[in-house]
Amino acid sequence: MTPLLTTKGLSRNFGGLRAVDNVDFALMPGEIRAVIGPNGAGKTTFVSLVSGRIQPSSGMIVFDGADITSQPAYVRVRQGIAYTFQITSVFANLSAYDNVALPVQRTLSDGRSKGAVRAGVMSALDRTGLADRALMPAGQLSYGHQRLLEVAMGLALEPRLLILDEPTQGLADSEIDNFITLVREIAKNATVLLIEHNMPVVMQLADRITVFNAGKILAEGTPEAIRENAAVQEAYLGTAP
Amino acid sequence: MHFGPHLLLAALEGLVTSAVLALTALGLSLVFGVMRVVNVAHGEFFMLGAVLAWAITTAIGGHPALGFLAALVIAPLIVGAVALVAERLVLRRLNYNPEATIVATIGMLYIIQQLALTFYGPEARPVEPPFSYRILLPWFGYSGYKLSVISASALLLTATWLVLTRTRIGLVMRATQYDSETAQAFGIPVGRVYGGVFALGAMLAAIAAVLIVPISQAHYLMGQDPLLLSFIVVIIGGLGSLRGTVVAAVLIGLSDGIISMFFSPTLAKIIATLLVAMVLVFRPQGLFGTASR
Amino acid sequence: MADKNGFFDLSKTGLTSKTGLTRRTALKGLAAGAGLAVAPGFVRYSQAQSSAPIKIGFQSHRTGIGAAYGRWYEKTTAAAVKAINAAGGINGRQVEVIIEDDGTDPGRGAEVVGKFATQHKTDIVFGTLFSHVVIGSAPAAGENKMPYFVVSEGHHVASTKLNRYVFQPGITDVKSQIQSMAPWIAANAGKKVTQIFPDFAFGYDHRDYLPPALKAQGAEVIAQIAIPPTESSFTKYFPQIPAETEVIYHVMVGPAVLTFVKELGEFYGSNRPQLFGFIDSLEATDINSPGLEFLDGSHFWEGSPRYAQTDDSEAQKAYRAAVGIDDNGAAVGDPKDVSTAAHMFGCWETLYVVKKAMEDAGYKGPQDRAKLVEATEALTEFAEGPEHPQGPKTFNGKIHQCFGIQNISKIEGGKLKVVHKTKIEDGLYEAEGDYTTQAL
Amino acid sequence: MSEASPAKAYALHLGVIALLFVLSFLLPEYYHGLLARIMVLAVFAMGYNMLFGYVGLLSLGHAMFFAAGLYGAGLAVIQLGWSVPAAFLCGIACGAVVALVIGLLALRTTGVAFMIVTMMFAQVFYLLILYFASWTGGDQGMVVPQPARVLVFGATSLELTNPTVRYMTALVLFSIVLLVTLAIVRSRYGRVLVAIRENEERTKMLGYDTFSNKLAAVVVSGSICAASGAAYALLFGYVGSSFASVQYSILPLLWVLLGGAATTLGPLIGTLFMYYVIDITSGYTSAYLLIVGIALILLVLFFPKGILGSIRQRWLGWLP
Repeated sequence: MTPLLTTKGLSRNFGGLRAVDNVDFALMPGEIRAVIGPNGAGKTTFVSLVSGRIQPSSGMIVFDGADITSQPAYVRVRQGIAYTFQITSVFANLSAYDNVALPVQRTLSDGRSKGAVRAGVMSALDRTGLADRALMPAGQLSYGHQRLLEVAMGLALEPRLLILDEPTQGLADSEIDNFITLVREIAKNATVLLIEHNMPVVMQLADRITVFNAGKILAEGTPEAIRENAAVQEAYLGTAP
Repeated sequence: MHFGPHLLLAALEGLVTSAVLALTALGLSLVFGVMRVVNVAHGEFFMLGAVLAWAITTAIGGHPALGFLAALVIAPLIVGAVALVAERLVLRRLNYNPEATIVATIGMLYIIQQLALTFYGPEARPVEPPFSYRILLPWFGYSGYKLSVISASALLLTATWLVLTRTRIGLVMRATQYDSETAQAFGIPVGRVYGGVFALGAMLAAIAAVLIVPISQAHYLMGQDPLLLSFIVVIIGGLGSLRGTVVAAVLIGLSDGIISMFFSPTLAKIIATLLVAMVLVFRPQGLFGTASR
Repeated sequence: MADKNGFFDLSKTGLTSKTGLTRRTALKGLAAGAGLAVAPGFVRYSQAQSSAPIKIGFQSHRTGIGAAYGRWYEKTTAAAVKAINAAGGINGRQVEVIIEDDGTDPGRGAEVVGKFATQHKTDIVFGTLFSHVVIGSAPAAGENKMPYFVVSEGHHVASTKLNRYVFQPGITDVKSQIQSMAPWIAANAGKKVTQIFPDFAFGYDHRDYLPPALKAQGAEVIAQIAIPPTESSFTKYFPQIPAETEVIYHVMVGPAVLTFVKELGEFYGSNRPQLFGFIDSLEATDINSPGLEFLDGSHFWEGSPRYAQTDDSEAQKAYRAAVGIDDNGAAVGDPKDVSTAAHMFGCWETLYVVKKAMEDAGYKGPQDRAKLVEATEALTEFAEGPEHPQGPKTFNGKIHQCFGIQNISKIEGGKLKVVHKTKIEDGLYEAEGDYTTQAL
Repeated sequence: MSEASPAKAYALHLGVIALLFVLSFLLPEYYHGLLARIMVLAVFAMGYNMLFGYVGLLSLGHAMFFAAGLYGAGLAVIQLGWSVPAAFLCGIACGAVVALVIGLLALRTTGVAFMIVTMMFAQVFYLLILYFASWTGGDQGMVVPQPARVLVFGATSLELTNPTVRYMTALVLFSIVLLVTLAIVRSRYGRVLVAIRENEERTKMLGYDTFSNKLAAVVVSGSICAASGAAYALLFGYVGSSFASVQYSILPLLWVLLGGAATTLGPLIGTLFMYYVIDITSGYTSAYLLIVGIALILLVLFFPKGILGSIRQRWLGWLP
């Protein structure tokens, strides 16, 4: 099987700092992959490079067999790479409905019927349990609901690769359980790339784990293998028992 | 006239423009950088400085230098006080909301302009330079006062730079500019800093006006061109960059003077404006600004 | 403030106060801040007056770049109306002036003409100086069939590009002025002329009409330097003045003109070419302002002389007294408040033309506006006298433009002294069209 | 933008149009003429609002789009002898082309840089009008001859100088632009524009080419402003450079902020308010700018979102 996403020698400098340093990475279709690492390890920069929010200093990104390195972010989104933000960035002044309608109306191929938008929006809101809050301004939703709305927007893009940047941050434990169920369901149709600090969530969800440290990939493997990896323990788990 | 002397003259003229522009723009840049307020009334503070300079020199009489020096001290103080009052009464109540402050400063522009028209009148009135020494060059004569404006402006800019980089006041201002919420958390009285910065910005415009008024005249509509040019300088120089502001002022002043050598005057203005606009198009963060993330 | 003890002090005008302009209105005007700001008009006629007044809408530059002119146009107009009313008004009716500010803006100017026509329902509109305001307002005047008498000196009326309702019977247009200057310049100032003018319409008239006029006199324009209207300093353009220039012909206008002169002085020092200019540059500006010493000995066009001359006619003296300007052309009692004497006489004279035309037409009210237009077109000349203190004029009804004598004055000892008066014939040119063929 | 209450919104807008129609028969002559002018300028403000209110792009150069329409239509009549409808379309086309070029350049910038760049391009446009004075009439401007200002429909012809014709023409233009604006802001495209205003980065990450969307908005906005300028030239018969000056870039901003940015009817309310304040106060004092200034400050202190924006915020949440 060919990987859905590969990067070759991907680097990004900020001034003198190499935030992402010569990273070779591959992601198989259907996988749930977690990316972990200490703060400042370059995780968010890495997924930002993949999603096209920032341009690499050097290296190459291939998605579904095509070189997308020089493509702008919105084109990558159209090809199926969806990104949900680490810091919640729903459209606070728009209703939850409008927030989801934005991705839905773009993915609709017929582009005409109002009913199709409505159906698409309500389905995404249903899956995230926000249907009864459709008309509330997003800014007035609770923090957890805003995180879910963010996921709903990602879902509505019908992505092939969904990048979730610390999705459980700030969620209550009960909400986290629902969230894990949701991600499993999403993974039936899409590949998931997950940046996460919450180790139990990572261990439950991930098929494989990639560990970043100082802009480089430190280790990669199954949750069990990573748990046993001495270098990882030293660099990361050791500091966060 | 031969090319060399012509170029020298154009450069001198450009530098005078730059000197005054740098001061005015610096005031705008401070207000803009620290408070994020687009002060449309900035040009009116400039005008107010010039009009007050006329009033003060007329009231004092005697040797022109006497009145001029008095104006150089008193006019900026009055303008600063006016600005402080406006800031307290209006801008603060608007929470420095960008859109609301634009309307409010347009309102101030109308008020100041109308008051100047009513109490000062529609005429252009001259102020005598503190000294009138004509420097005789082999090819043309040049005003000694104009040269002194260049050096006075350089002096004032250096002083401002020292205040901004070497004193506690400057530190407080820079901290507020960088992140007003954090500054507040560290016990910096952000409200007072804003008031002070707004007054200081207006005072710099007023000083620039007092310096230029013996060359041009005080007129109640004189504020518009400095306003537009200052905006351009601030943006080209890069937000919050003192060095950028000065470099941009020199660049714009000189290019205006030198381009006018080669084209008919209006065409020269068109080309100069277009050039500067293109700099901005292809380097939106300005010459010395850092790209936003 | 300029009006502190200026125009409203009736004792100084030399005219009896039959108009009943009260001290109270005067004070109210001062309180409002700009002297003549009383709405709706500044003339209160007595209760005994039985017939309704003739209403003249006065479109004034109260704000904007023309405000200095606007203020003096208002003073002159007030003086003329007072004199007309004191002598019994027009057709036995008093004249009332209603002022609206055009902001020296053509868009607002057109609105103001519409306001006079439809809200104030004035009999005529009388107005303004700046050409773009006149041109912008002309369509509104034509559409409302509102006679529109301007005191602008622009060539726009005589170009016949406007319409049948627009007249300029009180001041010679700039094309004629320029043409009549050429013989004197060629004979007395020099043969090689460099022109410096603002790069907009007022300048273009000079750019276009002076060279052929000079050529006819055996002189030539060797360089033309157009200065952009946004410019506030000029030195950088001076190297473009050719070294062999004998005369610099300058017509800068606007508040930057003092800078222009000062910088010219710094550039040349005492070793300068002859200077000839249009006083438009220095209207409302004291000729003895610091920096203007450089102009000493140079020559200017003046419509009506600013300074009282030794050979002034009685009519000229009476006019100056009525308007309230002293021998130096400044407001009586405030020597710093210099008038726009070279132009504002046009307001006085235009109002007397309106009076004459209304009387000829037997004008009763707005229904007679067409008759008024025809009666104005039928006028041919105005004799020098109290009604036309600037001098005699001829009027061409086909192009709605009058032609008068022009003055060339020399600055001597801080005063402008008339050294030459042109003849009316010097400024005549072939008509460019005929308004009378247009429908009314 | 939300799916709620479309009927109410359309009823309100049709009601406003009907009211303006009825006013034509009730207003005294002067206010009748004034309102015709206000409607034309409100179109200018609506065009400005399209970009500023809905996309959040603050331009200080919209005078050039208005002037492009003004000169495009005016010069087509004066110099080329075109008919009124052709000249009107020419004006709009000029505005669209100018907007496209300016958009392509200026949209490389954001925020204050966008503001300054548009201002500078407008200044260039203004100076070009002066530079080509032999064609444009320079600062004096030009009169569009009265005989040319007629609309011919077969045998009948309507004189645009007739007050009723002028009012109704202005009303038709105003109504079309108002309804088009309403349709756009309620459409999916309108939703995308608002999303760009709220968070452009996020909108990109939903797969939208925000540059093209913004460019389209600049062109729509510029074309509407040009339609206003073209109508101004043809209805009021004058083209002049003062309409291209920076003052006429600030005016629509002011009108929109007063009436309420991102409200469909705000531009009309703002223009109306500003005109009446000036008209009324100038009748009492020549220092009316003072009163205008104070009014602006009071308004922004107590109605920070503009008249209609504050009403929407406090009472009528459904207002479009």
